Amino acid sequence: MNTEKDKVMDIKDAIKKFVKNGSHISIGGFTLNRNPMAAVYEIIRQNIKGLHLYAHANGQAVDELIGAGSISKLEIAYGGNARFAPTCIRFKKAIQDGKLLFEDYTNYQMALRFLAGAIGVPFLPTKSSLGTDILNKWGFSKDLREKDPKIPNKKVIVMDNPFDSWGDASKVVLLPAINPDVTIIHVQKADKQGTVRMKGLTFADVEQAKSSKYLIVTCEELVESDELRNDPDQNQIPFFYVDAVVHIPYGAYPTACYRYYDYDPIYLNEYRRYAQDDELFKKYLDKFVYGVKDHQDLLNIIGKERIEMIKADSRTGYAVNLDRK
Amino acid sequence: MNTEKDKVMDIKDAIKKFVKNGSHISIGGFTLNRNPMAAVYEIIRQNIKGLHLYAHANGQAVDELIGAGSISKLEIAYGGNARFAPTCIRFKKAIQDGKLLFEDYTNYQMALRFLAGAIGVPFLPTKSSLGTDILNKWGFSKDLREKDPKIPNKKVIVMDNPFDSWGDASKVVLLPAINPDVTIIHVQKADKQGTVRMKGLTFADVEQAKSSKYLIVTCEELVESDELRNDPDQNQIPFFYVDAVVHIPYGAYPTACYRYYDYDPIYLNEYRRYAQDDELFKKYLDKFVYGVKDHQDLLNIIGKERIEMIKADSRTGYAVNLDRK
Amino acid sequence: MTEYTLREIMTVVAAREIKDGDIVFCGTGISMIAAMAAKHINAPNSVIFFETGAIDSKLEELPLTVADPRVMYFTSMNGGLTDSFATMQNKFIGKHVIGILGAAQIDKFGNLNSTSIGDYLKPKARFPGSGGACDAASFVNRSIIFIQHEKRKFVNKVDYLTSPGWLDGLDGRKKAGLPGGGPSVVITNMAVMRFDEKTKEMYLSGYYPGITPQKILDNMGFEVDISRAKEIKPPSHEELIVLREKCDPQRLILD
Amino acid sequence: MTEYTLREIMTVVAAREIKDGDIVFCGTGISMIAAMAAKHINAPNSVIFFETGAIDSKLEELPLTVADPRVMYFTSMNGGLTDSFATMQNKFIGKHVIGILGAAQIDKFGNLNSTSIGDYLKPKARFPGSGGACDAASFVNRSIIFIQHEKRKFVNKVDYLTSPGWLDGLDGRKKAGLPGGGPSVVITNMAVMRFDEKTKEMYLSGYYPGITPQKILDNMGFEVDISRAKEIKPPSHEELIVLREKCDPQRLILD
Repeated sequence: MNTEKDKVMDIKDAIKKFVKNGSHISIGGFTLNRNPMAAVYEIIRQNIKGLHLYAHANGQAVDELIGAGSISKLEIAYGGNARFAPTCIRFKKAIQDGKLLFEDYTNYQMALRFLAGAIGVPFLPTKSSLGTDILNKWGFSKDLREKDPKIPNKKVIVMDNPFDSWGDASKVVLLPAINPDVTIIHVQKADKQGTVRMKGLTFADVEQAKSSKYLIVTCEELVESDELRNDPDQNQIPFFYVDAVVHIPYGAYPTACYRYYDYDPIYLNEYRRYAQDDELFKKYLDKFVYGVKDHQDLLNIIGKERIEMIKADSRTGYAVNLDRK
Repeated sequence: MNTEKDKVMDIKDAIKKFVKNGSHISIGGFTLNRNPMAAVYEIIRQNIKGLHLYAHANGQAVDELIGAGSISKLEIAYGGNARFAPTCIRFKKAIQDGKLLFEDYTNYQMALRFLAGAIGVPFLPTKSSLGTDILNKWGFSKDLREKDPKIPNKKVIVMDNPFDSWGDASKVVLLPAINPDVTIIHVQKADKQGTVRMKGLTFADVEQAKSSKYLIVTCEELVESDELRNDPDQNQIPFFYVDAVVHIPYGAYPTACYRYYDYDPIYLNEYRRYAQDDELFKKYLDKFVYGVKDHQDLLNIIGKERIEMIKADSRTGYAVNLDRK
Repeated sequence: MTEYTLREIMTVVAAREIKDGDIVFCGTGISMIAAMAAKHINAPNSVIFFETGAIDSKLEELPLTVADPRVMYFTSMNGGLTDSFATMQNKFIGKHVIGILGAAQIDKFGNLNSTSIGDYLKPKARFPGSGGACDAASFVNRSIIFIQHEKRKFVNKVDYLTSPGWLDGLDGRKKAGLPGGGPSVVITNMAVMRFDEKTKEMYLSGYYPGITPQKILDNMGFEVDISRAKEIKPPSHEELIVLREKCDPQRLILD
Repeated sequence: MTEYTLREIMTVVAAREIKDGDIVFCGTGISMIAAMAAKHINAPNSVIFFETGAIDSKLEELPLTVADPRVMYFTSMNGGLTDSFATMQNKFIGKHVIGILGAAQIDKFGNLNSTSIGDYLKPKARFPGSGGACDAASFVNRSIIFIQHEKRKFVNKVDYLTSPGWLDGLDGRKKAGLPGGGPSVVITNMAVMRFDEKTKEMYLSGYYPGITPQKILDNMGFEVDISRAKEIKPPSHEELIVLREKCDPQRLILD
């Protein structure tokens, strides 16, 4: 929440100001699309630890944060990244090794939990997951729930429909709201004040953004307000939700940003190889995250040719005929 | 629900096919904006009676439907139309005369009830109206609620927060979903298949549309699918929700349609004078509704000069300097 | 001193209540002009938004309703009802929202009736109903109420409690489960009333030049404390210029 | 007869399950190709949509995930997660949606595990988790399940019930409060299984040319009725052409 006119900041400052050890955070995007990677790499570089991460199917960013040891608690619906990682590799390892407190929901449920937080209600109902282990198996202990005021007292609640059979429902599942300390999203366009315009699918970014105490927006293009306000029907987040606007071209790289660039299959395949092994993964971090001073530096390592290769075609919004093997 | 490729229909046929005596209906728009007036006038002309109308602040259309005696039951949040009718006149009269079964909610609550219907849950929660007579005073009798399966068993339910104080809430109000038989909205653009693009505010049109068994869309422009699909981020309703697409330029007249035309202050002032008196109101209906064979005929009576007067300015989307006294 | 009308002083007094950085939930009529005036005068960074979903509209012309096409121009975003009300219910944003409300009846705790007089099912007088007023009054932390100073409007008990004020006073709102704060000020054609910090009972805070506290009491259906009342500073020349030239040059609302 | 791979016959068999007018909830991988193939072959008016919010995408290239930018092109609408899942939960639309799901384990009632094997908190094997699978399996009226035919995958009891099938059979779904119907078909690398209309227990409905029902049983952790089984019609030349040339010319998924 901030009504100021100019919220433009450097990514280093934005992360330092809003993301603390132990913060509850959420990140935008879905699997290999529009993950706020520049911000994620900066979190890793700043060595911020003990984060509680709320994720639906946020993909690449989740895996890198887990791999770097930034996350201590995770609420998640899906840890996969297409054929590059049918199950996200560092996520899989961390859970199998018992190194992560985690709790499973579904994608819709996580989206609804962000929505509940965004609209200021303690819960939202759904019919999804009745009869399943999503309801039965809780990841966070009763003790943790009692001790930590930032975790709801119950994972979910099944309730009989108080309106009898109204809405063709006998029961509903109530899902507790999420209000992260910080949400970070990467978008196509923003102005200095924070009005946001995304292109293509919005995933759950809008709900995540509005549910959060602080909101960092990284953007491909920092544009004049006039451009966004001349057709405000196309904007998705009003400026007062936004606390920091950071201009980072290719800020979602190596994930995609619709109408700007595609995901980089070479990077993601390489990442898979590094991620398979603990020692190799350290090398990955040393080379691609700790070893670069900022996101532009990473792009420099990748090189112009690769960046050119993933450039979006203006008709379709993705890189036509990109070799994605 | 309909996946066919071509749903274009005449308004007469669309109303005849989907709106029956006793249907539960909802209409789009807000006060003097984007009311589906051509469809409303057709309902009146077809002498359809006993409708159950779900309204938030739908304004002009509500008042005309009530005045024409089409409505027997009304769930509503607001019956006013700006300075043209601080309280809608026929609405006020019908209630004061005890001629209408009605029940009051708030605008947010009606919007949430449509949303609940749209997303397929029996209720949605809010903190709005705790401690007020919105909760205490019910318009529909217990007997009616028991007899009529299309009315929920309870107007609202107040529930203690089952997640303790999670979300800073001790209590919530649960609102029963609405699933109308038919919703009618008027939009700026649609294609034959029913993909919809509105400009300006969407009010609760999207939620009303998706909550409904059948959906009639009237539109200013019937455009090629390519135009809408080349930038689908701007579309609000996917085609399969739509059952009929009706092309009626000025279909919201005398209410406004953003970027196309403004509301007509002359018509609305005249309407107010007719509406004040029962006999005069009959004359109004005879002249402007029953006396014309279709919406184009009404526009002919109004005349080109008036239509030109309310034409939207291309920069602002409304009629700049329109005399609105 | 510049001449001014009652509607003008009411509007100016309301505008003065809006703080820089406030997000203003705006109704129709006089409340819209007050919010517009505040942006021009004392709260340039305040944000006007409408329940219909328009955020920070560029109001080149005065909208006649919250659904007027004039609210849709050059906004930060055009959404819908579910967006706008959720903005007020949002735990972070809601705290910064100030509501402006009107009503047909008010009681000493600032509870409002905009639904009906008499029996609910067959009333003597029917009004438009809540619209978004009850929602705003439920959610926001501060609100400004506009009402005419008449005995039949300031009543011991409202016929229908449409929008929650401080309910039965003290911690009534908290007990009911309401999130926001109650009304902060009532602006009438004679006076400005506020609410005691502890009891939440209405008291006379200020009266317009030429109006006596006794006249104000004579026009109310219940007694209020007048010991804290002071004369209100009339609209300045600058305030009036803004109102007349920038906010409502057509005098669509001010007349 | 044209040569074909197992993945190809599985895809074609799934495509045949999609009826014209169906709205297809599509996952990643093979299910996407099946849905694309159906549109080209037997269900031209079916609609593909993705949980990420893309409705009726024009898939000029094969998306690798439901969030691939390729799903965003030339849709009827680009929305988000709350839109897409609500479409399935919607009482009118949901009835016309068919889901395509995968899993690591399945039991005889079609309940699926895509979460983990072993202890939930410290599993032997962790999979991605539900994603939108549990949501789709909860909401839609019919669903197609893809799974490899292996003993460790066809189990008496799934280690974690991620996505509801017919639960404990009979009216198990109704008792649990689930709206939609359960799975209608399971497509493996050997066979097609369906569910008894009354008991909701899995039975062998068809086997691929060259596979015997006994071999199928040998690769399952539980017994099923094989008395209703017939040999499955292999993919036609036309079906294969569509698969190979229109759906996955790069063989991103088919290999």
